[in-house]
Amino acid sequence: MKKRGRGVGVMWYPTHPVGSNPSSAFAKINSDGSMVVMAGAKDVGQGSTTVLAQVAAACLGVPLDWVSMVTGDTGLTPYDGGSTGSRVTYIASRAVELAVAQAKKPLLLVASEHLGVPVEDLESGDGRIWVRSDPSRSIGIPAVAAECYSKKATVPVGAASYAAPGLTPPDPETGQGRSYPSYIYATHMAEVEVDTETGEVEVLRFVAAHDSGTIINPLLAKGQIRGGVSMGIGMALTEQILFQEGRPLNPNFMDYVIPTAMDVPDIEVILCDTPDPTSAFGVKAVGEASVVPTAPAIINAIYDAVGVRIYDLPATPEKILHALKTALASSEQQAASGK
Amino acid sequence: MIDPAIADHEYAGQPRRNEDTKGPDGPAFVSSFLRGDSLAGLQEKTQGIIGRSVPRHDAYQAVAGALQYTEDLRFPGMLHCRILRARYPHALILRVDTSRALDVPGVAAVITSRDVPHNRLGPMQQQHVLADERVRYLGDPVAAVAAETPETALEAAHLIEVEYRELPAVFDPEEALKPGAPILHGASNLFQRQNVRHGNVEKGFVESDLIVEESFRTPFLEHAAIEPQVALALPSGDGVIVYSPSSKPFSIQREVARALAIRQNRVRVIGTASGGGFGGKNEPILEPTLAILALKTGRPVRGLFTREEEFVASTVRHPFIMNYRSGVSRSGRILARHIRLIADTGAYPAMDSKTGGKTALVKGAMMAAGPYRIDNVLVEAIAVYTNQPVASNMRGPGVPQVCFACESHTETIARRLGMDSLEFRLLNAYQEGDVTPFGDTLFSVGLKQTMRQAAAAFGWAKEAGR
Amino acid sequence: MKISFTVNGRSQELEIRPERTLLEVLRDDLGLTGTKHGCDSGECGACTVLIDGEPANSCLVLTPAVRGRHVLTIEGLAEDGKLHPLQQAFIDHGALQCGFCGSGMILSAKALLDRNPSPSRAEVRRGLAGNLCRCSGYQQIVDAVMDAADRLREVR
Amino acid sequence: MRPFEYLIPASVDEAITMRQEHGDCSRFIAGGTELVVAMKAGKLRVDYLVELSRLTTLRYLKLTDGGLTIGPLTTHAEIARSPLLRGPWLALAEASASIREPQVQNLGTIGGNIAFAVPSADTAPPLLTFDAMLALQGPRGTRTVPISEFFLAPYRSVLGPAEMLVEIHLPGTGSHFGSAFCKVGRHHGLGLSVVSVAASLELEAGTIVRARVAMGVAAPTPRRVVEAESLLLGEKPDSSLFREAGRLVSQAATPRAGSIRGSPEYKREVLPVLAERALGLAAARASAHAERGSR
Repeated sequence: MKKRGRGVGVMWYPTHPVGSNPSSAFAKINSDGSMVVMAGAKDVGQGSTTVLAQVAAACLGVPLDWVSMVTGDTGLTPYDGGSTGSRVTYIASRAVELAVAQAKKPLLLVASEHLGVPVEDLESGDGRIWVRSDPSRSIGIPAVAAECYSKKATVPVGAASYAAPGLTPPDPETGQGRSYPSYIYATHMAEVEVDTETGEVEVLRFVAAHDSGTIINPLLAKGQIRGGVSMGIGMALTEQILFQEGRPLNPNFMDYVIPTAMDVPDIEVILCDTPDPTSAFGVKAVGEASVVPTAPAIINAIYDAVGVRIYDLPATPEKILHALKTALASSEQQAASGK
Repeated sequence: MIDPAIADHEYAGQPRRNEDTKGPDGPAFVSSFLRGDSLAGLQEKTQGIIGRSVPRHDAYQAVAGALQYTEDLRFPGMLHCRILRARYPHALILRVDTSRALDVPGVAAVITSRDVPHNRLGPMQQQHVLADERVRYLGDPVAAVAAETPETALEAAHLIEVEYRELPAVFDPEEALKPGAPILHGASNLFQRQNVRHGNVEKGFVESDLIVEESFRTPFLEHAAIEPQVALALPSGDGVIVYSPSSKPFSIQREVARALAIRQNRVRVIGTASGGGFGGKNEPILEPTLAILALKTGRPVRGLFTREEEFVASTVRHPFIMNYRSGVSRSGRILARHIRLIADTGAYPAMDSKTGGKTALVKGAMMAAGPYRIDNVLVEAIAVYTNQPVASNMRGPGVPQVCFACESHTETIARRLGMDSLEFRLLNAYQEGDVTPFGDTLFSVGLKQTMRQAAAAFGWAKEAGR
Repeated sequence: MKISFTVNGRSQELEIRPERTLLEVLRDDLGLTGTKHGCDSGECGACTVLIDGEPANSCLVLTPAVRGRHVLTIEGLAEDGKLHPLQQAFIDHGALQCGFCGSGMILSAKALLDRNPSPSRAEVRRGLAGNLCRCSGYQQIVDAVMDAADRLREVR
Repeated sequence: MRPFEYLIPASVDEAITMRQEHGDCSRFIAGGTELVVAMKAGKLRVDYLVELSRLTTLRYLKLTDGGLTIGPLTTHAEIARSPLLRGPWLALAEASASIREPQVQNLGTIGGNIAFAVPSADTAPPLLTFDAMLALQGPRGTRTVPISEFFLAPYRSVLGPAEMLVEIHLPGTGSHFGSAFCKVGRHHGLGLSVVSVAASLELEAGTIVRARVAMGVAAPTPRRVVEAESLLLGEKPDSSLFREAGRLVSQAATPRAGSIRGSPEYKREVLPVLAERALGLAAARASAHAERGSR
């Protein structure tokens, strides 16, 4: 018989690894107003290079295709703590924002001369710098950039480093301290179908709602969340390295079973942005958290379907069937002793 | 001034770097400005950049098969590295004889711990580039070969003679803590402790109407990126250039420089397109060995793990043994939670630099009580050595484990109370201004929104109480 | 031994050892590194190429076995510099993250659409079952294939 | 991979002669999906490979005298898609379609699946229920062996040195015949088999007149369960009958202990379920075919 059940899992997760963890970036604005940003942050598939380019373009006020990125090269880019701990968007965005702001200063000075207002009264966007109180008075970024190179002593470059301030490692005895700057939150809901005779589980439906702060790029964020859920489905149902005396018995994809396209349902992702006041544009983090509450949502759905709880992952068909038999035996025993 | 490293590198026939410099829109990129467009049309392109779904910067190259990953880089004269690993999960190394391996035609170099200038890695300096006196798990590297082909390197690695004295080994963290257990490091297999204390759990349990206790376990997991561990080192002037898909190129630079006993300016790590990381490509488990071989042979050397090596010798996710005990009031408030965690860190501490390999347990302990207001919390967490692969950071280190336990346990409590799963969680969930068990005051808390919006999309209420 | 076959429409004649797999020859001899090397045992699908239009794991194929056959790799999919609709759809839907599974995934999808121009989502998932992806959760890949199917039907 | 010579025969006879010449250190290669993996892992020492994949005369599916003959070089994908397998022999198409991923289905052949004698060969249980006859050709001529006598042990069969599987023949069936294949696999009944059951039933006036039940990965080799077949014979299809037959299947199983893919206890638990499901499907299909036949 096949039985369906629904389960929920919620989670919180820090936007940052434990301890101080800086990012840094260089920005240089070319004489045509385009820009190269050199950031230490390494894109390992999560999309950080694209996201940092979006941040840089927004900060200067130019189209995305005016920005080029050089990333993750210790010979060309300044330090970054790396793509770990869900930290890159949260920390490196600020470093890029600060570097671009510094590079932009000479442009603003030139614009201020032309427009006859102090730098503080200027804003940039749409490839221009304009007077805040009168946006019709403006000058193109390419023109001011060119002038920085042709007439001024200062070319537009910026360098910045950023780390979340005031973090201290937790006391090992009490946990007290300020370990993390802020947190993200998520709720996962799963519907599963359990074959009560073979113990096989199919995940039919999945919803993942994440508060990851301001989302720079929803396409990439959703993709990353779906990938995390997929990994969580593997963790819940199939994945484990089996060891015998320290030797892995299943060191291959035949027997270390990660989900295929048939094992993962469509996943409805909901982005509940709660902007973070401590970061550039209110960003938080996406990366790791997407795997966190998936397994319990599925395990709870299995419980809802067939009334047995799996206490040790993964919930293989064999474990589920065994739990069902044990539950049946004990309920029969109870019934017998009750009589 | 021309960077000598770059100049050298181009001379060596530098392949095209990943196409970062082509800009986010790939080769379709032709600046509208360069086409002579006026700035007037830019408004649409610049407004809403934050929040815009643009494809990855390298998507065009990726779908065209043109994105160069580390294994796609080719250099003239490139050698292939193969690492010989421990024969026993725990043993003393008495003798290593590489002479037969060196005799194999096509072998350019064979190195052992004696060839490593500074043979210690990581912030704790507990791991080695190549094992010197002792191996502690089957993935421990003992020697490395550089040869003309991967097959020759493998053949030569098999001919390295290593004499061991086998030591008793331990594979279970609870066994590892018992008196008389084989000790991996120092005086005890206890690597790390992280507690969280908040309020008074005993008092909380006394006040509780219902107390629920459950235990949970999770296994070793592998990151299982489709691209295995891979890196390439080539000699460059008085230093070395390393191509690596690592998630932490600066940490690789530091570790390579230290292992070679040279200054960091002589090591350039060029981050290559990564075929998947998830924390599995954080640690210098290949690059220092390749750098030493490159300097010894004067030739580029590539290292590439087999899929089997990924499971034997790359890092894995910590297994956790978790005991949860919670007290609740009849009305559904969680009054006390006592959590005990045992994490298996494997043969060595992870090499994450900021915490000295302690991240997974710290994060696990801190997040263990869940996103709930609980006045009395006690978390007692330890990490323990065993003769198994090194557990390190994998996507949310420590937290998927404790979330599995916490949320399963929370569900059990809701059911015992006869409350709806979501309603019980909403009743206890963190909101703006709540203080965590470790003293943080929370802000921008979107937790309840995620619960409500997920429930609406899922149709949770509609079917509740079936 | 001497082996002749066609790769991306161009005939190749190579003198190679028979134990070389098609994957090795494509990558090392022909420089077609778009075909990826993931597990070396036919389990991950990263090395998928089309042999006479059918997807196969090139790590399991000894090169002599393809003599006289037509091999299509990812490098041969775009025509005259214009991306195949599948490639464009993979970009548009953010189907790839690290991208390492992409070449094999796209070629499996092409074989699927060649055989079945209007697949259901379930059929797409079945057709891609031999291509592991660890990043994406597959959904945006399925979206891309469904979208490409639409675009291809319009072209027809 | 270790170096070897790759020999290309022009005919079956030449292929056999090549194997004869090179003896123990030679192997036939068809799709290579098992062989190449084993060779890469160093589990198999081969000095000469004799290629079969281009012997196109061995790649066919055709109806003969109400029966079906299958060339051993027919791929799993071809079998899974063949219209000739929509009727009585559907279990074979189901088994072939369940073999791992499309890439392997395109390369792997039914002949390789049988001849390599892997315990998890999915095509074996259906062929066992069809009483398939295997034509084997060797240096001393051709012989025919029922598939029930073919497998000896894991990776071992009655194939002699230089002998090859040249044809698989499925005898004709009555019109009221149905079959089914059910398995627990890695991905919802697909992928590597944990355990499997095939069943075929022939009905006459609603009574079972021929029954075959075979199991895969439940004993050292794929095998029939005669006890269950005898129970079914002469009875009317019925779920309690099938459950009892399933119990006998489970009783007959001797699964290997220590497999990481499924414990003997688990396999014994699910064998009755798979048997009951396969028998139920086979019976339903037999009746459906009967109805279609009578129209």
